[in-house]
Amino acid sequence: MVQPLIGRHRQKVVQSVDEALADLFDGASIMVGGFGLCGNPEALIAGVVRRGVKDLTLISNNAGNLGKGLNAWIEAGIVRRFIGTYIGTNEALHRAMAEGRVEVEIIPQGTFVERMRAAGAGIPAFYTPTGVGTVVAEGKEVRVFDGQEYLLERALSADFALIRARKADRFGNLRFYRTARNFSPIMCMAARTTIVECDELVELGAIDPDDVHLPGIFVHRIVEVREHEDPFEYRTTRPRPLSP
Amino acid sequence: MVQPLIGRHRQKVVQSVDEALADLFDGASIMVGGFGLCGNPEALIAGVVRRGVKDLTLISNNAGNLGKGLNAWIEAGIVRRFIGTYIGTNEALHRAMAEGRVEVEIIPQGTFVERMRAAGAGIPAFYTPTGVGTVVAEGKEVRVFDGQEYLLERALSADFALIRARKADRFGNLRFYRTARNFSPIMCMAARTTIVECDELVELGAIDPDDVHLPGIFVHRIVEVREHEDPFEYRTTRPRPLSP
Amino acid sequence: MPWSKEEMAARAAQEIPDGTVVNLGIGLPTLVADHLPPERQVWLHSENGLLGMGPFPFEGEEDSQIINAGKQTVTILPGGSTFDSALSFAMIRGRHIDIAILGALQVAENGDLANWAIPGGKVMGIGGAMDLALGAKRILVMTTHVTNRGEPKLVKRCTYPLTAKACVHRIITDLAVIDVTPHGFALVELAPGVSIEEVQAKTGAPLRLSPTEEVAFSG
Amino acid sequence: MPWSKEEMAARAAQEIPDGTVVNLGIGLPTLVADHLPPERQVWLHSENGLLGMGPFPFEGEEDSQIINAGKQTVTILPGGSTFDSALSFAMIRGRHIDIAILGALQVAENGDLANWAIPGGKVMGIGGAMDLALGAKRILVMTTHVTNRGEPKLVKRCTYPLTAKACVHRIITDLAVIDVTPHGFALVELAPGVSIEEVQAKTGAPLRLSPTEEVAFSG
Repeated sequence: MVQPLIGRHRQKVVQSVDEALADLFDGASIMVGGFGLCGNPEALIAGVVRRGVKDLTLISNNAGNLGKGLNAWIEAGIVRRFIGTYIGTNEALHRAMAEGRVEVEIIPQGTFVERMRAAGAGIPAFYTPTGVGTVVAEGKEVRVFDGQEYLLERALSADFALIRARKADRFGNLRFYRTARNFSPIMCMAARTTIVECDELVELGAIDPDDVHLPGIFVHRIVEVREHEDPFEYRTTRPRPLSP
Repeated sequence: MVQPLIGRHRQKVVQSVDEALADLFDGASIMVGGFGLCGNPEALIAGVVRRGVKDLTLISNNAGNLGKGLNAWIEAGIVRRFIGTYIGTNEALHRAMAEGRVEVEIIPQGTFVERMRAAGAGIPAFYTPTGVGTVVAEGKEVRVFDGQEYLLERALSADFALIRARKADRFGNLRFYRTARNFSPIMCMAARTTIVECDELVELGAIDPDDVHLPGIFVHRIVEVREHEDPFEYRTTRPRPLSP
Repeated sequence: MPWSKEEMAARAAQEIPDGTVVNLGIGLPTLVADHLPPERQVWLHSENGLLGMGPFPFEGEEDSQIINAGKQTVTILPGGSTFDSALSFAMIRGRHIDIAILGALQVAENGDLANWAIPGGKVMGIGGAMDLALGAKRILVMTTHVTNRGEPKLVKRCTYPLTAKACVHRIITDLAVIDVTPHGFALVELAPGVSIEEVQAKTGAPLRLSPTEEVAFSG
Repeated sequence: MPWSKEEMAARAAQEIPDGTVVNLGIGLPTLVADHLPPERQVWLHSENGLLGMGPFPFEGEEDSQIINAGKQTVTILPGGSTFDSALSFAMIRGRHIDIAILGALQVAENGDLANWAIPGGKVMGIGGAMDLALGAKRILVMTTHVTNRGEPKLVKRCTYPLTAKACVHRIITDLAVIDVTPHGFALVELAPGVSIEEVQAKTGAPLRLSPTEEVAFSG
């Protein structure tokens, strides 16, 4: 009789960021959750720089901004290729591109997240209307369905996903908070190894079954990190009305 | 200047099932939520029979069982075509098939729900590994990606979706309960008109933004129905341990 | 006198019916939110995963985890919801958004839109622009009528990289409101004191003056 | 003596390592749950949208809204979650399920599985069978070794409609445990008192007796 091995869902909680990142390797592709600086796994991002890996392919919407977030990877020179949707005022990335240090692939945001969802869902390719007749269509198959043109897009996977969650239990069931959710649950599905940095580790059962945002089946490793900067990118406010 | 019309999100709550179903028509395609008898919109199902439409295409996982749920449509003779995944012990449907009253199309369950999700997400077609080398592949394009064969599957939409939810607010934000969720949120996305039967209509804001299972953008009409049978299909139990 | 940015925003707000879901692009279109009358029920969608976006927070109530697609702090109205980006773009690409108001670098008379890259300029990225231009049922563009260097932004054919083909329905500039019709640009309305001649002179394609003679494009 | 259904279930339970996600098919495989030792942490997935399925409820605690894919009332363990069918099949098709235990009508020596339709019989439907057979990383089959009419279920080529091609890794019958290898069926274990000759006689394809000589199929 075959002696059963231990499955990957037995023990996911690790005690440190360094332990969580121990098996990263040079040349790895890494998805990182967050929309700009919102929803970043801050400790894991810092941990990767400390870890000393290089030639990474970074898959993330923005690659940081204002010197914060994933700008640290760009400035440390550990990113060889960036796949994302928007650069904007990301000066660190503009500099790295101009100096030829980072190769950049820009994808429409809906296609970006749908390609990751496809990877997680076992769909190798799908058709989308987005990008038809634009530079995005270059080199891609165009096909007509019901009289409209669509592009064939392939699934996008990665070696690792680094994800921030508000709450996690030890199986890896996750809760996100407000717009910090963004790409994170989808990246959890898409990566071969998903590493979660949670604000709070809770008991199994503390999250009601109906309130789990992302079931733990998609999570491989969990580290609790209580302190976060959660920086503002653009702090916009309105005047408070005077009390009568 | 163009005088703005009233958009469809202004007023969704209706006072009766009959009002909710007023624009149904003969020959309509209708998705109905539920896995077997679990999560059925019971009042809407009964309302459709009362409404007197016919030649319907029913898109639902099972089409009822034990004389309950969607068996009512089969027995009323208003279904011309059934698209679903499983018949099993559904005697009403077996009879209707044998007598040539209902045409049946059986689809693998994962493909069934993914085709509806595609329709809701603006994806006209996708590739899936499911069904390769089986009767499901007949007449379908087979394509190789990275050495593995996949089938091309098309999006599946419908004129209406009839959906049961546990809670709804007047915008149509929905909460489902336990395994009654199943196909329902996906069908909400896929249909041209989504009609929701909710157990409880709550105030806007009563559902926390992070706890909305299905945002109201996908919902067109809401009717509150407080009483439901929620029948058991197979009531299985285990013996209660004797108290020590 | 040309419309100011705020006047353009107020004019654009008139294009938004009660009971609709609207996505406001980054920049000029963001200003439209402040001009929606409170009794009008408009659900603002932000593609980073928020429906039911409210105004900027009061000072001291900012939450860095509640932002819009421009990464500005915002609030959530009662009935608002948050969700992942896959669902957010399912809403967009699946044609569930009623109206998107977008900025533009160029709009062609056939409705082609260019709004994400200037040839030879810094690559700023695409973000949600291509999905929105393609997916929303009705596309309004808000833009100055000409560039800083006085060149028309409404043109016969776009020379900048396209965002999407034949997607624009109506354009609100500082000088006029102009529809894209099967027969090209058609004037809908002039800013006060602006002449038809001025608008035509600053538009890089013929401008039809009797839009009512043609069937308007409709989403 | 052949294994009883419960003994087959107990034997199948030995195939499930600690810390795995497992989907148990309708019928025989459902019995496996009762044979998992409590200290072994196994997360049961039910394709109707439940992960972390518990045992049947105590009488009086049944909830018709908490069911498994066989429509039987079940319970949810701490750490369980409920979700829509699209996500449930993303788990399956996306190869996130470690093991699926399925019933069978026929298994071919190349691992082809037929388990959803008998030619000329009533159409019962496909349900989640094709997705599971294709998507789970390891497929175990639980079945009687022969049909009611004494015909082998383990065959050279399936004659019934296929569920999926070359998907089965291991078969647990009432007579034996048999692996599907690149060289065909290979005997792993016999039920007590059952002879190799009996198993070979009731198997419709050659049975290799030294599985260790071959490299086992691996998911």
